[in-house]
Amino acid sequence: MSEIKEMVLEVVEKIFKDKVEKETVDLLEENKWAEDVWQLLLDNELHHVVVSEEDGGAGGDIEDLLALYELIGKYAVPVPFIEHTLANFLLQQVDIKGFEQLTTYSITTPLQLKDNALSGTLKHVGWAQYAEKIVAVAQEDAQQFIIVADLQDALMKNSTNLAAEPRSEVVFENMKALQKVPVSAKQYEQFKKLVTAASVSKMSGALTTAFQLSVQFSKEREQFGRPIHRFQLVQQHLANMAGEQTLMTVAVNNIQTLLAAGREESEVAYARLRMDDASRAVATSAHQVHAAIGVTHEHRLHHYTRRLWAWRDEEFTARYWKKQLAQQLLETKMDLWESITDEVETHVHA
Amino acid sequence: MSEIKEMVLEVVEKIFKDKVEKETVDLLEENKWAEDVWQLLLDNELHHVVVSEEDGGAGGDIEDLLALYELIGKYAVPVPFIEHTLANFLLQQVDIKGFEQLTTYSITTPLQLKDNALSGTLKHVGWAQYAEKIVAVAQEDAQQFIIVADLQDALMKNSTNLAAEPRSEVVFENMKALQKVPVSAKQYEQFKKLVTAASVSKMSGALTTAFQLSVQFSKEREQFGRPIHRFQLVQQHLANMAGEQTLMTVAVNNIQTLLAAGREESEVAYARLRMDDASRAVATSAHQVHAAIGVTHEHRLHHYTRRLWAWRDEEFTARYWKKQLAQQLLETKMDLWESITDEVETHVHA
Amino acid sequence: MNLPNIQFTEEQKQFRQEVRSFLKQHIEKGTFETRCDSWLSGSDPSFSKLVAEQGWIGMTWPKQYGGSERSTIDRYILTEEFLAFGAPVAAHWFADRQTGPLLLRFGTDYQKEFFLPKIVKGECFFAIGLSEPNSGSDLASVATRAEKVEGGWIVNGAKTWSSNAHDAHYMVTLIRTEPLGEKKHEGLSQFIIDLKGEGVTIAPIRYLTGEPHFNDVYLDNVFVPDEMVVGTLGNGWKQGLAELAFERSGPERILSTFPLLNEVIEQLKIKRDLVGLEEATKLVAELWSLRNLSIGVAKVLEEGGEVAIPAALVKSIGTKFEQKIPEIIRLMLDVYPNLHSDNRVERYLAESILHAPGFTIRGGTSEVLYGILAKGVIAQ
Amino acid sequence: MNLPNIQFTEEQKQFRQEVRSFLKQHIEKGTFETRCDSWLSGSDPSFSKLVAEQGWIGMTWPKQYGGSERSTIDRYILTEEFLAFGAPVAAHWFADRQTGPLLLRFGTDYQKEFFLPKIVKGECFFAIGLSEPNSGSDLASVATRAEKVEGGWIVNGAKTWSSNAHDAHYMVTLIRTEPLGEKKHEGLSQFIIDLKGEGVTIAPIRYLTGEPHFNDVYLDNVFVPDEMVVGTLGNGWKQGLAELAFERSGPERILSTFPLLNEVIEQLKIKRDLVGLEEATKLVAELWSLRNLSIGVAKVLEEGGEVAIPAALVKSIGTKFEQKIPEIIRLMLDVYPNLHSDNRVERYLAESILHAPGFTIRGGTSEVLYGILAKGVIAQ
Repeated sequence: MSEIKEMVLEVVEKIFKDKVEKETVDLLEENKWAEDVWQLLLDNELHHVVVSEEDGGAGGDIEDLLALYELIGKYAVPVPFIEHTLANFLLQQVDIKGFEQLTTYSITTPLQLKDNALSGTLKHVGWAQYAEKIVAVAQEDAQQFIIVADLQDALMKNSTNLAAEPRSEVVFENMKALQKVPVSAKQYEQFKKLVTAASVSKMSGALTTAFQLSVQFSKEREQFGRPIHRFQLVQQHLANMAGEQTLMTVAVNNIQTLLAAGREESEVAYARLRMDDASRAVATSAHQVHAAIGVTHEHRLHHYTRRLWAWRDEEFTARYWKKQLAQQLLETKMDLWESITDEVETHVHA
Repeated sequence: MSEIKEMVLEVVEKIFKDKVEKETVDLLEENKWAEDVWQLLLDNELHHVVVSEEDGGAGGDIEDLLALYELIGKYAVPVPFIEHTLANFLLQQVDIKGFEQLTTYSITTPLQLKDNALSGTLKHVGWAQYAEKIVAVAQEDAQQFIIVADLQDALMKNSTNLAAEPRSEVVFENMKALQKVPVSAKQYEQFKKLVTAASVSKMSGALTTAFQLSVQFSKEREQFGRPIHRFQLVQQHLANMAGEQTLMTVAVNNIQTLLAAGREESEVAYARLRMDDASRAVATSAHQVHAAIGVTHEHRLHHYTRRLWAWRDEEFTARYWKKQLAQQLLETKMDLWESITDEVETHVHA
Repeated sequence: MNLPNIQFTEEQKQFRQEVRSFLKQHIEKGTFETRCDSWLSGSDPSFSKLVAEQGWIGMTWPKQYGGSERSTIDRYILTEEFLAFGAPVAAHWFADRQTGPLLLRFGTDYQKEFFLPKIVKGECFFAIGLSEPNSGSDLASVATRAEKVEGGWIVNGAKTWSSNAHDAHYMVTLIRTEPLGEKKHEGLSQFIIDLKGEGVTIAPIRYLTGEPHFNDVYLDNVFVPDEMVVGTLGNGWKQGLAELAFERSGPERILSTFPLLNEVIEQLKIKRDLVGLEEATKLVAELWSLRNLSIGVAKVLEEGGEVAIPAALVKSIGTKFEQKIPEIIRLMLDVYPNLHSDNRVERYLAESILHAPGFTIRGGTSEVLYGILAKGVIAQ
Repeated sequence: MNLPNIQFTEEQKQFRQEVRSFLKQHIEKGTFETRCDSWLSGSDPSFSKLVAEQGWIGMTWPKQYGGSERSTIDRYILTEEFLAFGAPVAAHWFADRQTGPLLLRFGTDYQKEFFLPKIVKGECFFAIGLSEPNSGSDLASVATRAEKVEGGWIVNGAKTWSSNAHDAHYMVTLIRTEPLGEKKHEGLSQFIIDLKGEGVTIAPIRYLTGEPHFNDVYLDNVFVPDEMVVGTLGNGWKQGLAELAFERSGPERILSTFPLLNEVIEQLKIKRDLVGLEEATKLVAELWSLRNLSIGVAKVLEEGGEVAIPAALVKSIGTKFEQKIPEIIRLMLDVYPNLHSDNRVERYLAESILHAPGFTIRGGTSEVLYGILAKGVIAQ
């Protein structure tokens, strides 16, 4: 963990606690977003946390960044913080300097590149309708590149995900790539993991809040003359949620450390798979505990459960990683126990 | 339903209630079995229930027989009743007169037939170590036959299933087929369904007892000063078991009627698939309700749960039928709703 | 527990085809779009009018009130087809499922003559006023009260979670007509309240999708004439219980997400994805067994038998099944849930995911049902 | 809730290899056969002796008592390897996991000097006497009582579910030493009872497989000298609670059926069955996340931190995981569970299915854990 982590997290959590009300999150449903919170994050240089100190940043690492993404999920903050900082972090990995203009990314499907012209369709791109630049992957013959493009050149069809967050289909027809840097298959794999780690981190945050809201509700709500947390069936929900929440907090902590140390092997994939189950279990139990009140728009719970439902089917899903992991299992000569306990071997990635 | 059904069921249930104690079921673990109960069944001509009246039987139908199999499961009766009567019923379908000598069957894997000589291995054959004859399927070139063979000619390796019921590996090396009748692929398919319906019926019986024992236990057992059925978490187990038990009773009733009426299409497969889940759910909940007492050999519960665990992996399993049903879904032109609601179409069987 | 084993007759199969071709025709004409959970969230009074024209509202009721005196099984078939095709039948749903049977059993001649023909014509919709802001699963803790006045009652209080009250004309409302005594289930009565009347305020509660769905209904000195009391004064709780078997055992507790399952199997067939189809067969088998149970309960209900426990079983297991469908299906294929997609699987998946939390809450939470079921089992 | 994030050091990895090659060697030599759930059902005193010779019993204990003062993490690694290879370590299990730490914390010098070196040498096994015939999950309802006499106590009563008491030399026994008062948790004490002593009768209770496993231990006027009282008189309940975190958070709550999972994955690899392997990855991911949690708890325990709640989480989730493994695996391939098969998958599957019901019962039922966890969560 970088030294700045705790301090930064404290500052940011305070900002979110103060500024992100239920109504702030509701903004998305009216096609607005929390521009004031975004401005505060910029004013506090939080978009520069992982920019190196020589480039004027705070010199943090991926662990710091992912911890911030957990907070974005924990407060359901409707700002393009993850998109912008992760896009810039990806660029940083290939020695391209980040942008101050709002940038997003989409690396799920490579675009086609020919003579510096980009073609293809990127689906469900986060916050593209507000961003100016996009970081993507493009393919020319057998070579893959990280590219940067201008979004005003692209055709865009705006929509939202299940949580009303902006998602766009972005179509490139022979558009110019502003920059391009070749990347190896291994680097691309690494980028997929970073994106997935970001996703798992924000899900962990949302999951924590869904759990905490349920604990809170179970203390306040009375039925048949006593607080509902006194009923065994509610206790079962709380116990199960506590388990999922703790497991995922530990898992996310683990992958953050491993990524920062450059020692990650399959752990991001494991965490993503496990998160699929955890998010379902927590969303289901949280709603069951809240009963009818929890399915109203008036209550905050859905801001977190809808995010869990939306995020689990975006970018590199559990289904994607399951196939990757199965391929690895098939190819390794070690048995399962050796694979799990041996942290040295570099796994073969399909 | 044949008219004799209710009367016969009543008689048999009385026999089982009177004669099948826990110690009777325990006999299997000492390599003995309930020969006295078997003799009573013979004395009451119960092995002739589906033999036609002109052949001296009771003229019952498959519905009657399957209902008796439910009782065998319900009381965990350690006798080769299902094996013997089903073997003879299969023979009856191809106009071979049944045997009085103890007969078993195994149609899961066809033997090889050449110039009237049988070769091959039958695995996990029920009660083969006590039986004299076996009904099996054999293949010569592209043609399948129902065959009868003498068990004293075969090599046998005796073992037991998870419930200590006798199961043998039976090896034929150029043994003589006593009888053979060619069967069509459709007939063979029908035999698979009969065998599966028998299995689902006995499982339904065992499942009912596992459930009833749990209800009983929850009334008698006290914890923290009150009967345990007053605790919500025990109520949840009871409610879930009641659901599974009712679902399966209705399902088994349904396939019995359909088979007797010759209107079965995919229902046996559906029931078998659903039974896989039901038996797991009930066995798990029944043990959880009984806690430590239920995992002792002294308590009766394991006679029923071990049967559920053993039977679900014998003969034509849920895994087998899942593949058959998937193939049917693929081949039919109807959509799912049409398939489910249209009871006329003859499904294509793979 | 056992239940009768129903095989449909030729006439019943033919009726199913009749309903099906009506629905397919209207989908083709664009009258409605298939949606998951449309029976409760798809209120469309003009579609209800079309259904009424077919004679399909109150179809089991006596002819003297405009019904067709058809069997419960016919109604079951009708309902199944509505659900399988995701038709927007929410507007007339409660009047057809609950209010009609309630009035036929407990209503006065005046009430039957006044309401039933209107309901049958698709001109009169009902809502249910049961829950209150603080009651939750403790439905008997009713605080809405009525005071006797000349010719009727003055009602004050509030009801909540009243589905479609914003489209309904009347609400069958559970009200405390005697002071709260030892037993909170006693002293309750059922009133029919005119939702357009004076003192009634309907405040929509938005569902988590943002759509209006249920409502708070505030009752401020609302006058209810004596002839709008249903059945016996003080007997409201028991009368309400009688409705529960109808409410809990129907195909709407199994099929809310069926359009998704149906569509996905079509997609898997096109892709010739046997692994996916194998996975799907488990859901089909589960559907088959639940359907047997639910139809068996319908049959017993028709014959006037006691089905409180099996009806609660249908609700408890069926709603978990319909809740599970989207969760299993999303793992079977690469699909992005999207309420506004042109791709049917994406759209049905989004509808199913967002509506699923309600399935195991509305009409009796699973937790409450476990208690009811366990007590039933222990009493046997 | 968060827990530390452990990465093993090079020394720790080397130690793991050392244990592993010891176990592989003994499997090859036929000293033992891998079995599922062998940590509790596989009692083999001669194997325990071999383990002791390696210095692997009481390895974290002070050198003055024969221990090696190694870290909790080393012991964690050792235990994991025993479990992964299904080694028969049940004979010394309770002495190593519970009695040693109990005596180190609460025991007298005499007790430490008398018992610990013997345990370390694999010559002294312990059983636990906690449950009673009618106590069930209500562990504090202890009826076994002691009366003070000159130089000691006379104990009468019965304990049950005492695993491996038939192989053990002593039993740490919870006994009522004061009359039952208002609070049943008070007035309880822990005695060490010599199982070979006069008045002690051990009656095996067969497990459902027919194998001896737990025991009833009847205590009929058994004399227990004063020096065999552990810790403070009347403080037995609290002392016992302190053991629970050790009992609930270990890898034995995750890995009881691991040999089955490991073997199945090898089989799927041989068949190149990618669909099966995909299904298996979900179990691997679950194992990975549970293991992080369990190791984190071990670390906090080592540092003396409070881990009652996360330990209960490990037990609650971990035992469901190990219970689920056979249920998922049997659907992944055609396999016939058989205790006596030559095929390892068939054998491990049979062992796993038959032992699985106990996982969520022993050491605190899941139902009891939910209550503990919910209270912990609410109190935060």
